[in-house]
Amino acid sequence: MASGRGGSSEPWRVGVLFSQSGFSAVIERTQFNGTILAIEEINAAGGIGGRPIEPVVYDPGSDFISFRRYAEHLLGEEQVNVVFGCYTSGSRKAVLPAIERKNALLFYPTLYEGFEYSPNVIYTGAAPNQNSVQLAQYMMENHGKRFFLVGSNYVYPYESNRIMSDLVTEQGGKVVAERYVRLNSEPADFDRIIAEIAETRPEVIFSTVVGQSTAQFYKAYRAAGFEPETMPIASLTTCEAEVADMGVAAARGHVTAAPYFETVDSDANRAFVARYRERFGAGEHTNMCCEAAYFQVYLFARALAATNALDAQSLREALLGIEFQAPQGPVRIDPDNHHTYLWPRIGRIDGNGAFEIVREASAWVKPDPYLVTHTLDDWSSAVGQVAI
Amino acid sequence: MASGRGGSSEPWRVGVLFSQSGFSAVIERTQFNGTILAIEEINAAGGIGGRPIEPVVYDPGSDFISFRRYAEHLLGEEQVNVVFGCYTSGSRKAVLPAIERKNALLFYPTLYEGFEYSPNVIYTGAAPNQNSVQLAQYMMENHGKRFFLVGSNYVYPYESNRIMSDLVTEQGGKVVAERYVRLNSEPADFDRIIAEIAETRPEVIFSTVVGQSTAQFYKAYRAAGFEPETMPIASLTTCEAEVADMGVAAARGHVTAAPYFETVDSDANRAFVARYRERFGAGEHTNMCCEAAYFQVYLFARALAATNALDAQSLREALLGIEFQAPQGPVRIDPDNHHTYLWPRIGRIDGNGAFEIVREASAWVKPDPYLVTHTLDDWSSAVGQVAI
Amino acid sequence: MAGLVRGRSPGAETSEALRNIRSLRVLVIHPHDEDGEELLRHLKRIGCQTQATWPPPKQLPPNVDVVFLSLRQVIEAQQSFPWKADNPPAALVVIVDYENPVMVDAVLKLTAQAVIGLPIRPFGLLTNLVSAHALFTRERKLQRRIEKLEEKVKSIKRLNQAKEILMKNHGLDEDEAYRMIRSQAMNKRMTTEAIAIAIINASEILGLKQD
Amino acid sequence: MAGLVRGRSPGAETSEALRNIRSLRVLVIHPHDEDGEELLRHLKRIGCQTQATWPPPKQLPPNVDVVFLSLRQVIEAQQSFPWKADNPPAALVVIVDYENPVMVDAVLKLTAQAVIGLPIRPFGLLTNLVSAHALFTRERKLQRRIEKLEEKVKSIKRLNQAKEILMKNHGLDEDEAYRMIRSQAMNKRMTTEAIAIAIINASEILGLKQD
Repeated sequence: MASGRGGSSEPWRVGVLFSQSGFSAVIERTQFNGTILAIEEINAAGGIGGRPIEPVVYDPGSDFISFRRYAEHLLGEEQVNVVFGCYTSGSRKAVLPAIERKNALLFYPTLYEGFEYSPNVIYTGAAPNQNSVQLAQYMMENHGKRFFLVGSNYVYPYESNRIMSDLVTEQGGKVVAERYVRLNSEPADFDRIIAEIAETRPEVIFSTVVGQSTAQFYKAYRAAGFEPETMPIASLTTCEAEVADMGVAAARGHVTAAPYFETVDSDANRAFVARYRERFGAGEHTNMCCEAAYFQVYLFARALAATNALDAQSLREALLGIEFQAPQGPVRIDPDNHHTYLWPRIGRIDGNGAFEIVREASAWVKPDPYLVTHTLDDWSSAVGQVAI
Repeated sequence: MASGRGGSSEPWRVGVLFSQSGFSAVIERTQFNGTILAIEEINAAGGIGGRPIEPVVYDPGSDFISFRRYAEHLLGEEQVNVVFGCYTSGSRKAVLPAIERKNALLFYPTLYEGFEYSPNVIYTGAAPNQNSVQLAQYMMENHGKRFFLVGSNYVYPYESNRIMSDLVTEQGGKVVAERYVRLNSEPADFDRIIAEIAETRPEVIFSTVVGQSTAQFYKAYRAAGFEPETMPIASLTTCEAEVADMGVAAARGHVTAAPYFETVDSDANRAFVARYRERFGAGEHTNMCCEAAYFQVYLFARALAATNALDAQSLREALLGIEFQAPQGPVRIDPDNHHTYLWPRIGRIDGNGAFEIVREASAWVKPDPYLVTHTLDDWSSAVGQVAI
Repeated sequence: MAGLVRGRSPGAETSEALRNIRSLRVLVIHPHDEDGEELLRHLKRIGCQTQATWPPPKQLPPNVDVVFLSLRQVIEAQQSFPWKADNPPAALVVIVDYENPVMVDAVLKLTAQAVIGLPIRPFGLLTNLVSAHALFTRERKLQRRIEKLEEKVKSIKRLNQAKEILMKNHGLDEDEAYRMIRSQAMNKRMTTEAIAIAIINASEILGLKQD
Repeated sequence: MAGLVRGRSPGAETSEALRNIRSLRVLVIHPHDEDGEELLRHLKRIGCQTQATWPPPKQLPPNVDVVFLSLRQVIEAQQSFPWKADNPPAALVVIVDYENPVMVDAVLKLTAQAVIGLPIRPFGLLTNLVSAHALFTRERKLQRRIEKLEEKVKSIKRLNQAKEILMKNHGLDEDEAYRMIRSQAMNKRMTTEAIAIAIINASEILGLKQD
C-alpha cells in the first residue's frame, strides 16, 4: 500500500463516508463531526508515529449507489484502505463488497440489527442485545405491554420489530399493529398511522423511524395531542440530533435506549462534549452515533500505533480485544465477532431537550449479534444491578 | 498499484509460478521456459510503452500449499497483480482465492476439465470440447470402442474419464475398467493395472495419468510387451516433455490430442521452436503447455500496450476478444467465458519421438467449458472438414 | 447408496439431471443491476435458457423450471408475489443480502431449495442450480406418492363401504357384492371406484342402510 | 402461503426453526485448514453446538442435527463414508471447491440440502444452515407420512384378508368375521391388526382357503 509505506512524515490517509445531505444527513453530519474531532485531536497530539491522519472525505448524500461508488473510488484511485462511515444498513451493505474485495477495513459507528460478521468490518454501535432488550424491559415495567410498532420501510426496522414483538409476547403483552413508512417520507404519510394510534390506544409506541422522518413522526404525535406520560414513543434511534431537528416541544417525555447520551456523567464525557462544542459551535450536541464515530477513530489510532502499517490484516489483529476509555465508559472490541462491548442506558427527554438517564448498566455488555431469541433475563444477568 | 504507475522506465513486474521440482516439474519447467522466452522477446523488442516486463519468479515445487503461499506473497509483499502460472487444477484452485481477493489476474496455460469461470483468470489451455471429443472420435474410428481408463487420483482425471465414458457409451462402446494411481506414484503402482489390461485386452487405453507418473506408466506398458498398433494409449496430457522423459521406445505409436505439437507446420511455429532451442538448448522441445505459456504472455503484452496500466479491471477489458497469431495458429480470448479459441489436433508419436499430426481442425474451436454432454457431432460441426 | 468412495463408479453414466441442464428454463426475478447482470451472464455461460424480469411478475410465466428470486428487494417492493410454498410451480433459489431472522423466516416460508448470498460469485451457482432442481423434483415425487397413497386408502374404504351397502340391502355375501360392482363397472365402462362412489351416493339419497 | 408481502406479519412469532438454532448440534467433517477454521469460528459465532472431525469418521456419532461435509477431500481420501441418502441421519450441507459434473453428481447422490462453495465466506452460512435443516425436517415428515400411509394400506388389506379367511372357513358373514377378530383382540389384549396377521399366518400353515 503506497500510502502506508512512504516517508516518515507522509500522512496516514483514511476514507470518511458520511452524508451531508439527504434523508439521513441529520445524524450522519454528527458522525462526520465526531470522526473529524478525533482525527484533529490525535494530530494535535503528534499523530501516529509522528505522522498525521489525513481524512479523504466524500459526501454520498444518503444514496446507496453513491456510497458504493465513493467506496470504490476511495479504495481504488485514492488508494485508501481504511474507511470510517455509514449510518443505515443499506449503505453498509452497499459498501461491503468493495471493502471485502480489496481486503480493506470499514469502521461502522451505528447501532444496527445484527446478523452480520465480516473480517473486514469493525462494528462500534449497539447490537440488539445492547439496546432492544433493555428498552423492552424498561417500557413494560413502567408503561405497559400493549405496543404499537412504527418503522421506516427497510431491513433494520423489520428485524428490530421482530425482536420487540418476541419480547412483548413473551411477557404476555400484545402488539396491536406494525406499520411502515417509506424512507423519504412526507409529513402526510403519518396521518393514517396517527389515526390508528388514536383508535387502538397502545401503552407504548415503539418507533424505528429513522432520519428526517423521525421529526415528522414526533411532530405529528404532538399535533394529535397525545400524552408522553401515558403513551410514550420508545426508540433505539431517536437521539440528540433528531431532538434538535424536531424541537423540545415534540420531543419531551419520550424514551430512547442507547449506550451513550450527551448527559453521561463522567469527566471523559464532559471533556468530549466541551471540545465538540468548541469545535463545531456552542449549540451543537453529541449523540450515540457521534460518540461511536469519535471513539472508533481512537481504537484505530491505538491499533495503528502498534502496527505502524495500514494493511487490514495486521490492523485487524491489533484491534481485536483492544480497549479504550470512551465518553460512555471503557469499550472493547470483541475478538469473537468484531462488535463492541458497550454500556446500555435508558434516557428520557426532559424539558430542555436533554436526555435524563433513568437507568444504566453497571457493567459493559458483551455484543451477541447472532442472538435470535432475546429474553429479559439477559439484561438483568448481564447487568448485575441497575441504577435509577 | 505502485509497480504499475511509477517512472516511465520502471519495469512492469509480473509473477511467475511454475514448479522446478516435484511430480509435475517435467512439464512445468517447459511452461516456465515458454513464459520467460516470450518476456525476453518482448523486452528485446523494446518492452511495453518503453518499459520492460520483469518476471518475479518463485518455485512452488509441485506443492499446493506452496502455490498458495507464493501467490499471497507475490500479491502482497511483492505488490504484483498479474501472475502467470499453474499446471494442475489443484494448484490453480489453491491460488485462486488469493487472486480473487486481491482482484488480480491469473494467466493459466494448461488444459483442464472445465466448469470454472473467474473474472480474474484467463484460461489458455484446452477445454474438453477442444480435445476430449476429438480424441474419442479418432480412437473409435481407428482403433475400437473397448476403453480402459487410467488416471492420476484427482479431479481432472475423474472428470475427463466421465466425459470419455459418456462419449464411448454413446457410440455403443464399453468402458472395461476405470483405475486411479496416486499423484506421487512409484513404478510398482502400475503392476496391478498392467495385469488388468493384459486380462481385459481393451482396444484403447485412455490415460489421464499426469506428471512423472506418465513415464512410469508408458514404460510399464512397454515392459509388458503390449503393442501400440492394436492397443494404443490415448492421452490429453502426454506431450513432448513426457516423451523426452520416458524415451522414444516407450512412447512410439501412442496418441495424444492437443491444440499444439512441436511439429505444427507453419512459419510462426518453426520460428518459435528455433528461438526456443537457441535459448534453452538444441535438445529441448516445445509442447502444448509450453506454447500456451508463451502465447499468453503476448496476449497480456498486447492488452498492456492498450491500457498502459497493470490493474486487473482495465487489463481484463482489453483482453476479452483479443487475438494473436500463436505458433498453433490464430487464437482468441472468448469474451463470454475467458477461455481461448484453439485448434484441436491429433498426434501420433513416431520413431523419432516426434508427434506426427494425423488430423487437425480446419478452423479454431470456440471453448465451451460448461458443456456437460459432449457428442461427436460437436467436432464435425465445429470443424467443417478434417485433414488426414 | 451405502457409501461414497468416489463421485462415480467405472463407466457410470452422467445423471439425467446434469445431462439436461441446458434445457432448464430459468427465470431470474432481480433488479437490473450489477449482481443481476453477473447472475444472468453466468447462467448463460452454463447454458441454461434464461430470462430476467423486474419488478416481480404478478403471475409466474408458464414452463419455468427454476426461479432465482432476489428476496429483500421483492419484500421491499411491498408487492404481493405469488408463490405457493406447499405446491410450488418450480424450484426456487433465493438470493439474500441480509440474513437476520426476518429474512431467514421469509426463506423458510418460501421453502427455497437453495440459498445464494450477495454479491453473486459465479463459483457454486451451477451446483446450487442443479441441486435445487433435484431437491424440488424429489419433493414433488414424494408429494405425488402421498397423494396416490391417500387416494388408494380412500378408494379401498369406498369399495368396502359400497360392498357393505350391497350386502346389507341386497342380502349378498362379500364375493357376490364385489362381483356385482365389477360387472356393473364392465357393463358401464366405468371403474369399480366410480361404481362404488355411485352406490354410496345413491344410498345416501335413498336412505339405505350403510353400516 | 399465498403471497409474500413482507417477511412477517404484525406480531408474528419467530419460527421454531430459528428460535432453536443454538441447540442445533453441528458436525463439521473437514480437514483442519484455514477454511475449516473459518467455518468452525462462524458456526460458533452463530452459537451452534459445533464439533469438527477429520479424517471422515467410519460411523456418524449419534445426536447430530446437521453435517457439513468437505466433498472433494472426502472423495480423494478414498475411504468409505457412511451416508444413507434415502434415509439420512441428519441434514447435509456439502462444501464444494470444484463443480464439474463428477462433483455435482456426488452432491446429487448424497441429496445434500445445501451447497456452499469454497473459500468459506461467513455471509450466507446462517441462512443455508437453517434452510438445510428445515428442508431435511420437511422431507423426513413427508417420508414418515408415506410410511404411515403404506402401513395403513397394508393394514386394511390384511384385515380384509383375515375377514375373508374367517368367512370362507367358518361360514361367517362379514360383520360376524369382523366381530370375531375384534373380540379376540380384546381378549388377548392385542390389536385387530395383530390378530389379522395371526389369522393369515395360521391359514397359510394349516392350508385354509384364502380366497
